[in-house]
Amino acid sequence: MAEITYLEAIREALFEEMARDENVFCLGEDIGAFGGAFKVTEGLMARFGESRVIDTPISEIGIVGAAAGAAHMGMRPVVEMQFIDFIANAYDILTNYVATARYRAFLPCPMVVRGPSGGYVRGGPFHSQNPEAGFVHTPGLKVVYPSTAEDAKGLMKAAIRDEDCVLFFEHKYLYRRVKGVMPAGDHVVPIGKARVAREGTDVSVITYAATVHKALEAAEQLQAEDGLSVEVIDLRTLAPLDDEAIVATVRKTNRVLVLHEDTRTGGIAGEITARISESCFEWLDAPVLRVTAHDIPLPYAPQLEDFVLPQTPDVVRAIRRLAAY
Amino acid sequence: MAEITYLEAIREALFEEMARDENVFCLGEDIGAFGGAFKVTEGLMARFGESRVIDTPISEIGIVGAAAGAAHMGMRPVVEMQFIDFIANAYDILTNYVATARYRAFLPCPMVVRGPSGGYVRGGPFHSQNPEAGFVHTPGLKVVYPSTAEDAKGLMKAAIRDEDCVLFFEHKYLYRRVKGVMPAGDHVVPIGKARVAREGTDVSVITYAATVHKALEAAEQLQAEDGLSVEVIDLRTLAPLDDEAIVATVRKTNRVLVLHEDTRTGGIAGEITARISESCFEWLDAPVLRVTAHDIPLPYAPQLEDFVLPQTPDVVRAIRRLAAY
Amino acid sequence: MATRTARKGGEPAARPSDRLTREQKLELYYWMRLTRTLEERLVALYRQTKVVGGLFRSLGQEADAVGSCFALERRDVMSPLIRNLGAMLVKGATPVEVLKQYMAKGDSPTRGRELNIHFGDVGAAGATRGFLGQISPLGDMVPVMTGVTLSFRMRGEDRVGLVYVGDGATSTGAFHEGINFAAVQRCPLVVVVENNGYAYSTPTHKQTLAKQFVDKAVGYGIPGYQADGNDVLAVYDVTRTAVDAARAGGGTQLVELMTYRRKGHAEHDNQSYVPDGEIERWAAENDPIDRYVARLTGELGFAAAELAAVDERVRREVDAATDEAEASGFPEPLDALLGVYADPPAERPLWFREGTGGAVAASERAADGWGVYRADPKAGGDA
Amino acid sequence: MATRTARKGGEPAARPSDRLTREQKLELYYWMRLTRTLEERLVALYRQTKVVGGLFRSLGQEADAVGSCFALERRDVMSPLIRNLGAMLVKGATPVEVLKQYMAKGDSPTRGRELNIHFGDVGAAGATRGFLGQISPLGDMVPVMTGVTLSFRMRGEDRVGLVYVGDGATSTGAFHEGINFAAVQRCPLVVVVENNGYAYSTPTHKQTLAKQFVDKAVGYGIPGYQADGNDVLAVYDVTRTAVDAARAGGGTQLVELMTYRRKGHAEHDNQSYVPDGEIERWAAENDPIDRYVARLTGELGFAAAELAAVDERVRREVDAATDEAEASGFPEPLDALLGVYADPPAERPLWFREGTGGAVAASERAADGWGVYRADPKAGGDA
Ligand SMILES: Cc1ncc(C[n+]2csc(CCOP(=O)(O)OP(=O)(O)O)c2C)c(N)n1
Ligand SMILES: Cc1ncc(C[n+]2csc(CCOP(=O)(O)OP(=O)(O)O)c2C)c(N)n1
Ligand SMILES: [Mg+2]
Ligand SMILES: [Mg+2]
Repeated sequence: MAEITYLEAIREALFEEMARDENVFCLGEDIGAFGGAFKVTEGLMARFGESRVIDTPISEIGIVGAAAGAAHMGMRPVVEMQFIDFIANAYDILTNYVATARYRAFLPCPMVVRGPSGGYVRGGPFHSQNPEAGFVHTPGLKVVYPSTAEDAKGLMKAAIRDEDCVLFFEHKYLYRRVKGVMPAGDHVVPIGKARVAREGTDVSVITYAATVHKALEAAEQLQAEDGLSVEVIDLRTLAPLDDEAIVATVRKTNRVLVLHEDTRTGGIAGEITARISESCFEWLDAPVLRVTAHDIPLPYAPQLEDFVLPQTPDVVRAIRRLAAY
Repeated sequence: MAEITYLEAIREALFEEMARDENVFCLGEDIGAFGGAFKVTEGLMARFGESRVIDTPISEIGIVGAAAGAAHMGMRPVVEMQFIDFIANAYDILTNYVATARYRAFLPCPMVVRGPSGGYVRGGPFHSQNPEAGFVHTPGLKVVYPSTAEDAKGLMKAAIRDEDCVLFFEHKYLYRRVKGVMPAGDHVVPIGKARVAREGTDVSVITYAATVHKALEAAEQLQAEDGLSVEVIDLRTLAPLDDEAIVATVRKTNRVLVLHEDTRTGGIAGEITARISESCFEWLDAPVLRVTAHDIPLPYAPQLEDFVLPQTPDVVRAIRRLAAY
Repeated sequence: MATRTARKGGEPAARPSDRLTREQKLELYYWMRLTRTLEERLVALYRQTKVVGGLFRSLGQEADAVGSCFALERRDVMSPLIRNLGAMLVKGATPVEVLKQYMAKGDSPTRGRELNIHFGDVGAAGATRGFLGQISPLGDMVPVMTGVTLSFRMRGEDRVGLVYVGDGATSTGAFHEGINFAAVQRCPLVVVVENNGYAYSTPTHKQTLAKQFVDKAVGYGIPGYQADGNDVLAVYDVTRTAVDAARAGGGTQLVELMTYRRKGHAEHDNQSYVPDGEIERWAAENDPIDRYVARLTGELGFAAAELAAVDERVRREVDAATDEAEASGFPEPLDALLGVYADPPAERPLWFREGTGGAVAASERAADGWGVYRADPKAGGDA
Repeated sequence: MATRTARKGGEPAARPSDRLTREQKLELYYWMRLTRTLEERLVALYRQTKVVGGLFRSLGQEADAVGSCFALERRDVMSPLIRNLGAMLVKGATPVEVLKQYMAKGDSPTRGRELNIHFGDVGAAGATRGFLGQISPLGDMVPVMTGVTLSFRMRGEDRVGLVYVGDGATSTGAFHEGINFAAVQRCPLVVVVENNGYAYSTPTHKQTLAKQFVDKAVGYGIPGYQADGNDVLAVYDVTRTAVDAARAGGGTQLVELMTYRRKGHAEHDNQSYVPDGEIERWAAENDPIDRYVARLTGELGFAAAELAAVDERVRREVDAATDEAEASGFPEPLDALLGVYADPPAERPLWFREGTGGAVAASERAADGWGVYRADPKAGGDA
């Protein structure tokens, strides 16, 4: 089997699900003939036609709302945000309408909202965001953010089949940099299950998306330079969080670093820390530490962006501190 | 000096600031002749005229955006959300435009967005929200949420004078239930400073807004029934958090409960727990625990709302557990 | 795209209402009367503090809600707003459902989760009555209905959608994005703007500078219609024309109904902002029920006794519904935990919550500490 | 409210452009040429990978940006979009600022924080050049400009605002809420819709069913105008008319300029979605600079040498600006920490960040642990 990129893996999932279930359809800005700003949906319109791959006006409220309405009627819409940053425009309809539909009105609302997310690409403050915190906070939504090509495909298929709304964040830095060989057959990765990206015994790093790769780099370096055994947990799903996986790694290493690319204050590292405090207080040999972005709108210049976002040396430094505690 | 309500205290602050500075003006839905859904702005239009108390169309994006534009030009707009729940509609323009204006464009954006917030009033899922988490997460915004009439007035005055955008959450359960005597003169309460609402030595409760009163009730009961000395910290400002006050109380009691009315996952209790873990790990004699709402859109029926929101007996139970740890 | 103003233009050659049967004409009266009587009952219950939250009236607007919804088939989907009780009744909502909702009963359509007429019944054609549960943020139902009707178009179903918005709600971004997207997609959607003169306390001239809402149609490239919202047959005619056009593949349609909100925004609102005499004038001269009664008993040849019989039937039905609603119980707290997601089907009660019995006890014994209870919320009695 | 279509109606009696001096007419040519030459320079720098992010062109739209902004006074405030480089230059932005922005230099107008032409200079009349730094989410600048112009009205200042939106951006809720609120408040705001046929790859007929964007004016109850966006004098005339109306108390105005985007959305876009020959036709038949050159040298009696002198001046200015921009340095990382808030004026570097020198060292010695550094980020050298 040939390797394909993270981006191609997502496209493959879309193709397979649209072929499997005629209720699946895509909508978004420029996703049709153009194939989307990042070409994720390239070829979909040619294969499935204009009525199942819909180019929309620039209307994030309109698109998300329309997806919800179609979902109520048994369709399975997959919405593209041209950049995930623009999901902010749909915050009301996602958190107030979509997230509550099942609870308040017993209305199924199976839909996916997906889009290129994250930084490290010189995208500036409005093309680099990681908006997961505001949605992990919303009961009724699920949130997924894969770090590997295999998971990107398998989680996308799970998201499309899920009975509720799944926000699917795709890391644009990984789109073409990360590759994998897809497992044969109907490859579905369950939502809500974390993955041990690297086994280790001394310190745990709990993370997701692009920073999984920073954690793995740091782990390599620390193995080589310090002889430290670092475990890396890739959360994959942010809502619901996989409490069991978190508890398991804390009990194993007793030292935890939570790492994310999002800004620090109010980012989901806080939630994870609170859960660890509640569930594993006596298992901790050191404080739970966080490596995150600075609390700053992400600047554009490489020198500034690199300073604001977490980097591999930051992870190394933090793990050393934890190990020495 | 006569006692006035929390609501009247806010109105008094608006009157005083509009009288003090002709650049201050109010805008929002039905705030003029009608005085607003809760009558917070009653009398303002009669006193200051239609051009400084502007009834707007139902356009939260439009209102918040217009406030930002006016703020750039040296005005000091105070925006009312008829219910704070509708701030979700302005999420993009608040987090992307307003919050970043100073950083990305060196544009001052001194403005206040205020509105009735919170539950315990049978308002159902769209008239009871506590949306602070999504904004505390946004660098560039300040967030205030008072629990007393004195603070409501003093913080509103500080918010209007602040050089940046302050989100001012007013708890509608407290509007007419909480009263206070306003300090004489120009009563301004600084943003960013917590308040020790009750001194204690055994367990700390860190909280804000309506649940301050639940914490105080619980503290009374535990003093009487268990002889426990409970310290209650009223954060008052949620962004920026008062780290010093948090550290001080943790070092004093070594046992901490974080209490908030907002839902649990992704609520700001997580952030506070992480900061305590980072700053005070060795000072903790027990895990940091959280009492919060269940992760559920807030239902309407009293039996359900009361079940979902945190209540005084929950706080009692949690403190007992911490004390016994 | 021409703006067809039913009110201003000459009478159309054949009005859809000409095809209504005698029974259907009486039915229109029944729905309007039922709306008004049910609301009056709600006022009584509100004064007895049996209504938990606010109470919203459609007094004087019954014709606009009833006449417009009457233009739909059962298979069609309608999205109401707070003042569309009449439309919901026409679409099959029952008085007892409405009463239980307002009283937050455990067996209300939303089991006490949502307030007043925020409930729905929607799904495959035939299987449901076809009305959608609204949410409070105004305008949001427009894009949702765009999606509902997009699904009709995609599946080739012979179904139409109808969504109501107030004069105030037209100012929202959601309205704009939803109607524009529906127009471009040629969704079979009728957008009804109920221009009742006010949005809460805000008069229409503070909401928009447009002379009339129907003028917005041209900016979306869709047909626009306007009618006297207090003339139930005119409302039916104009909406039916728009519905037929949408059904025939004519895409999205905008209908403006001119009416007047005689009560406050909600029961607590004293309407101090309304010019003197305005309400009284509308009540005296332009009550939609009075007008229809005059027409029924005049031009249309109904006997007063026929109408009295309807009134009597309505009274009986509302009485019976009230008895039933009053007798039913309040929700069980643990029911709050069910169904935020399809999977998991239930949230767990939090550990500090007393009174959840076995769930809490089991958690206290559990080795893994302080977090969320893992036990089945249904298990066990009270602690 | 009448829709005045400058293009379609007969020539107005006296055109504002008739009052332009000979120098001003040449100036219009200068701004268009400067826009084009500067963008060509940016393309060269982009190919040398000296531009950090994407590059956005306004090729073929220079007349619409330049002619419209030329209708403003210095005290007025203009809010540009990505394709309004020409308008920014007219309003006083300099080539060196633009080049430094694109190259993310430390002394660029945003010190490397924001990309391309996302920068501004706005404040009290006279003190600033009066253009606003845009953000990416489309439509948001409309309500912001509503507020800017509301402040003019409230203070009785003789100032007007002008905001650009693309055909695509008209579909956003922000556009709708902003223009509607401005209309009701009679803000002195001119909303210019640049209809260039595409929003990224999306042709206008997928954006709206409206025949023309000027049709939206009536739905907001405001005057609407339309002009040939590739005729710089026609653009000036229509915008000047709208600006004068706004300045005279006529409230909000909508201007649609018909133009064509000859380059892709950004430099990477291969325009595969454009019908064959369309771009070439516009380039050959409807280039705004070619058209104006023909007019200048024909009807308006300018000598070819006069234009050549402008071209030469532009080349020199762009060369000088390029040299200056290339010579300047990149931002210092610690500068990223300054000015998220007025108070505190700086964020603290996080403890795990190596290379922040004294700040980190001080924090490591600090008793209070593991959190955020409390030291002054400016203190100390590298660790
Ligand atoms: C987005 C949003 N903003 C504000 C409100 C508060 N609100 C509820 S009803 C109402 C007035 C609605 O007026 P209109 O649309 O004309 O409907 P009517 O009540 O007249 O039927 C307002 C402002 C809301 N529900 N949603
Ligand atoms: C709210 C929002 N959604 C999506 C985008 C992504 N986007 C950037 S430019 C663009 C097309 C803009 O088209 P138009 O408004 O016609 O302007 P033009 O580029 O033609 O000048 C899109 C979709 C955005 N910037 N903002
Ligand atoms: Mg109304
Ligand atoms: Mg365009």
